[in-house]
Amino acid sequence: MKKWDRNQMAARMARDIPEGAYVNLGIGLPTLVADHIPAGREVILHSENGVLGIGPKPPKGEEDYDLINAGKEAVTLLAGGSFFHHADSFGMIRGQHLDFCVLGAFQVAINGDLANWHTGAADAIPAVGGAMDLAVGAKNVIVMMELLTKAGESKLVERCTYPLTGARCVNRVYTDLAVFDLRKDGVYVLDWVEGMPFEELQQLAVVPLKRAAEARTA
Amino acid sequence: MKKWDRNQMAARMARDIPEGAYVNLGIGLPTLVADHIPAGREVILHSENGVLGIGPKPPKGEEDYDLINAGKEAVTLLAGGSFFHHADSFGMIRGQHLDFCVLGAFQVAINGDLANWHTGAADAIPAVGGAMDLAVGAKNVIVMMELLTKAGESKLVERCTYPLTGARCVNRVYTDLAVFDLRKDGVYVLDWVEGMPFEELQQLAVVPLKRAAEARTA
Amino acid sequence: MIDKTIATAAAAVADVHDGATILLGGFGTAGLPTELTDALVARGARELTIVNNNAGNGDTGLAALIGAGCVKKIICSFPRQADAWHFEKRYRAGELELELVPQGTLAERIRAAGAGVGAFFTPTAYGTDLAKGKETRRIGERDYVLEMPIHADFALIKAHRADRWGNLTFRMTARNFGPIMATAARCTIAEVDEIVPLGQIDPESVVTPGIFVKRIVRVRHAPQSV
Amino acid sequence: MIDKTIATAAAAVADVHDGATILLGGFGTAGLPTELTDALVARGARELTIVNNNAGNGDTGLAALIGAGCVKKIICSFPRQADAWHFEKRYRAGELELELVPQGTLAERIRAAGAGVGAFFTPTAYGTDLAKGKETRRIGERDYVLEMPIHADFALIKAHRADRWGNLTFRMTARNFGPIMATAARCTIAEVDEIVPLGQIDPESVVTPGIFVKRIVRVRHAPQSV
Repeated sequence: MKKWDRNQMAARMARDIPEGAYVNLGIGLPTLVADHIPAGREVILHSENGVLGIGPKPPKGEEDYDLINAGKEAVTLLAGGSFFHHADSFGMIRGQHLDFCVLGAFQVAINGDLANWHTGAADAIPAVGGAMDLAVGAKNVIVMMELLTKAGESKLVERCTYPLTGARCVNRVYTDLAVFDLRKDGVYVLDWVEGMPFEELQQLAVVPLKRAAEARTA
Repeated sequence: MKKWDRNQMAARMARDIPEGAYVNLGIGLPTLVADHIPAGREVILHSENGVLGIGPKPPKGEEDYDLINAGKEAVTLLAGGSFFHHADSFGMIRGQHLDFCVLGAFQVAINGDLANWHTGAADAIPAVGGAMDLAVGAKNVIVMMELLTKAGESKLVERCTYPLTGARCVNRVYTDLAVFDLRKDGVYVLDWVEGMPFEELQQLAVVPLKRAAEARTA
Repeated sequence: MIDKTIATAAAAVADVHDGATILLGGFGTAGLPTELTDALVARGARELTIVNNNAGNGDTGLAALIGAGCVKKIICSFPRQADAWHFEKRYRAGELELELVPQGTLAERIRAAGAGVGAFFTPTAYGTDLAKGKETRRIGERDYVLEMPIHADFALIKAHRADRWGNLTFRMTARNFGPIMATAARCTIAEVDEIVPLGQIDPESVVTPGIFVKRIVRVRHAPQSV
Repeated sequence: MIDKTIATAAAAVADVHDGATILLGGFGTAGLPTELTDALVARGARELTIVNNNAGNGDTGLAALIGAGCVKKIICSFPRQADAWHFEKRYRAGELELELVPQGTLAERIRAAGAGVGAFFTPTAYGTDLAKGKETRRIGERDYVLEMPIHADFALIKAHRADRWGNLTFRMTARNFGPIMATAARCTIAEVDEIVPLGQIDPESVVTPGIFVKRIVRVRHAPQSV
């Protein structure tokens, strides 16, 4: 059994974004999704600092830091892109106009609760950014994360112990071991790494898993 | 004694608008104010349908009905003008960014209550437009009206009998007989037509009047 | 390839269903989506709720829709016009419900729907008959009325230029309700004077980003003056 | 003749008083009014409340203002940064109050102040620690938190072009908070790359109409890349 690496996770997620979708990619791992959109498929990327139609990174030396994404990295604009101010940008988010947002997470609960903004440590400087807006706003709230912590504990949990970013908001979780669909009647596995028996995945994830009807068999 | 005509009323009002003021002029009599802004004084006219910097009427035959004011008359745009949508336009109004709005009225009460949208007649089709937004929004809510109804009753009243457009919102009233400043401690007359004794004005207006310290003497 | 172009106005409104709530752009003749409105009359869906600044006048456009008996309710700020006879006749006959909303509150309620705001307090109409029965609150030194968003199934608007992603620009005061209505409907349909290649609209000057627009239709008639 | 041009950044912020609430534009380095911020540090007003997306980083700009002990409170969405040491030191010492607000709620609260909205219900942060103690309400099928506007005495923003009436355009994502902050302060001051003759900004492309702007200052340094 070989875990999916970061690019494989991003590619697996990108595969599920249909042509014409409006997508916000969070900082870090989710940003990689942009590089794996299948060729010829038009997907329109949004960044909450006020831009739609983000293109590839600019060549080195051609960065213009008036054109950045939410991670404050220099980006480019595709033909058809547009700029708008923060209230309009978050109106798009909160008003449920984005088809997908892809976020990292500390924990996701089986009811869709998301914890990704604060470890709850007493001395941590709290910082939230746009995470809570995205969590309530996008039509599909997607999480990308490694399934297990470094200590080997599942980040897919019965109930979040970290402070919540949003309640009952996550639809789907892409991990390095499997893809989980969070439904009203439980957590469905859509796909998992080759060579791993479903039972082993179940043991690692701890929370009760079901095989989706459309899932491949291991 | 000779009443001020409509142009004299408009000129009297226009005199009190300082350079650089942002002004919304209502339909009808208030629209005339635009023609009487003293030469060389820059005043920026707003119309609630989404334009700042309205210029004079277009020459006949050059009307473009994509460029209209709130009265749906063709207008022109000055250099420096701008267009914006209705939410932004009424944000300007409600957010107290306009220095003046000038409205017509059925009645104004001495506490500043304004009635200008509905006669209260049971069979009338009600219609409000932007009057209520302007009434609460402009820094100075100015009324221009004839002081008396056709039946000779004062439209400056102790208490409005017509349905209100806004409560305690009017600052000043320009009429064909006098200019009234509505203050917390009473109605002050700033100016009145030549040849009319103050006592006669008081009789016509009915509500108790005071002479403003800065008023000219008759 | 994304292409939101629809060949005809009729095709663009073909799925407007009975009972739909429709945001209809325009103030005066500026920004009225006349071809989409004509197509809506032809479509013949019934029991519609229409949101527009006015209530139609003359015999065309919204007035024709009312005349055809398609409209159950109008939400507007200014239904009274000398030639608003179709509205007036049905309103007086009790066949047409009217919800009268101050113009700025109408705009803000539409904007709230598009921006995911659940409700908001506005000072407009406080202390007037139009606030009767509504929740009020004193905040700071001003009194406010609580107002609810106006969500819609469809928005029919008129824009000037579009590209295949649905980005829009408008012409002067024809902008009026278009940009906010585009945000507040599940399906926004824009009729436009011109469809230009992607990238020809300056990204700094896009007024309505394509994310808010599902369908664009090029008008057949010439714009009134360009 | 209206002319909102001020000769220097120092003159533009000369009346910023102790205890003022200041909206400070920018996200990343895009849209940061660096010369106005430097002038504000030099001005030395104390007990300021600063509203910005972040809490300063490095040793310049907002960080310098904090370092100089001018700031009493920060309202922001994301104070945590590797080099936000000025903020961190004073925050941990209890010398600096922090009001943490989700980014979209921050934007909407500023927009509400500018648009005369008294308060609004937002779904953001419902059920989280950032909604603790706040009024909530279920409206339709969503739960909301009541949020208040953020009014300010001054807004300091960075724009691209201006004319003497104060009309503004912005450069790409440097637009960010500028247009909404401009609406929410009693006195909005914009530093700009260029002041052009009246009429040279396309009226369809004005992002911030001059009504929201009291003062414009042309920056002395060259823009980072045009």
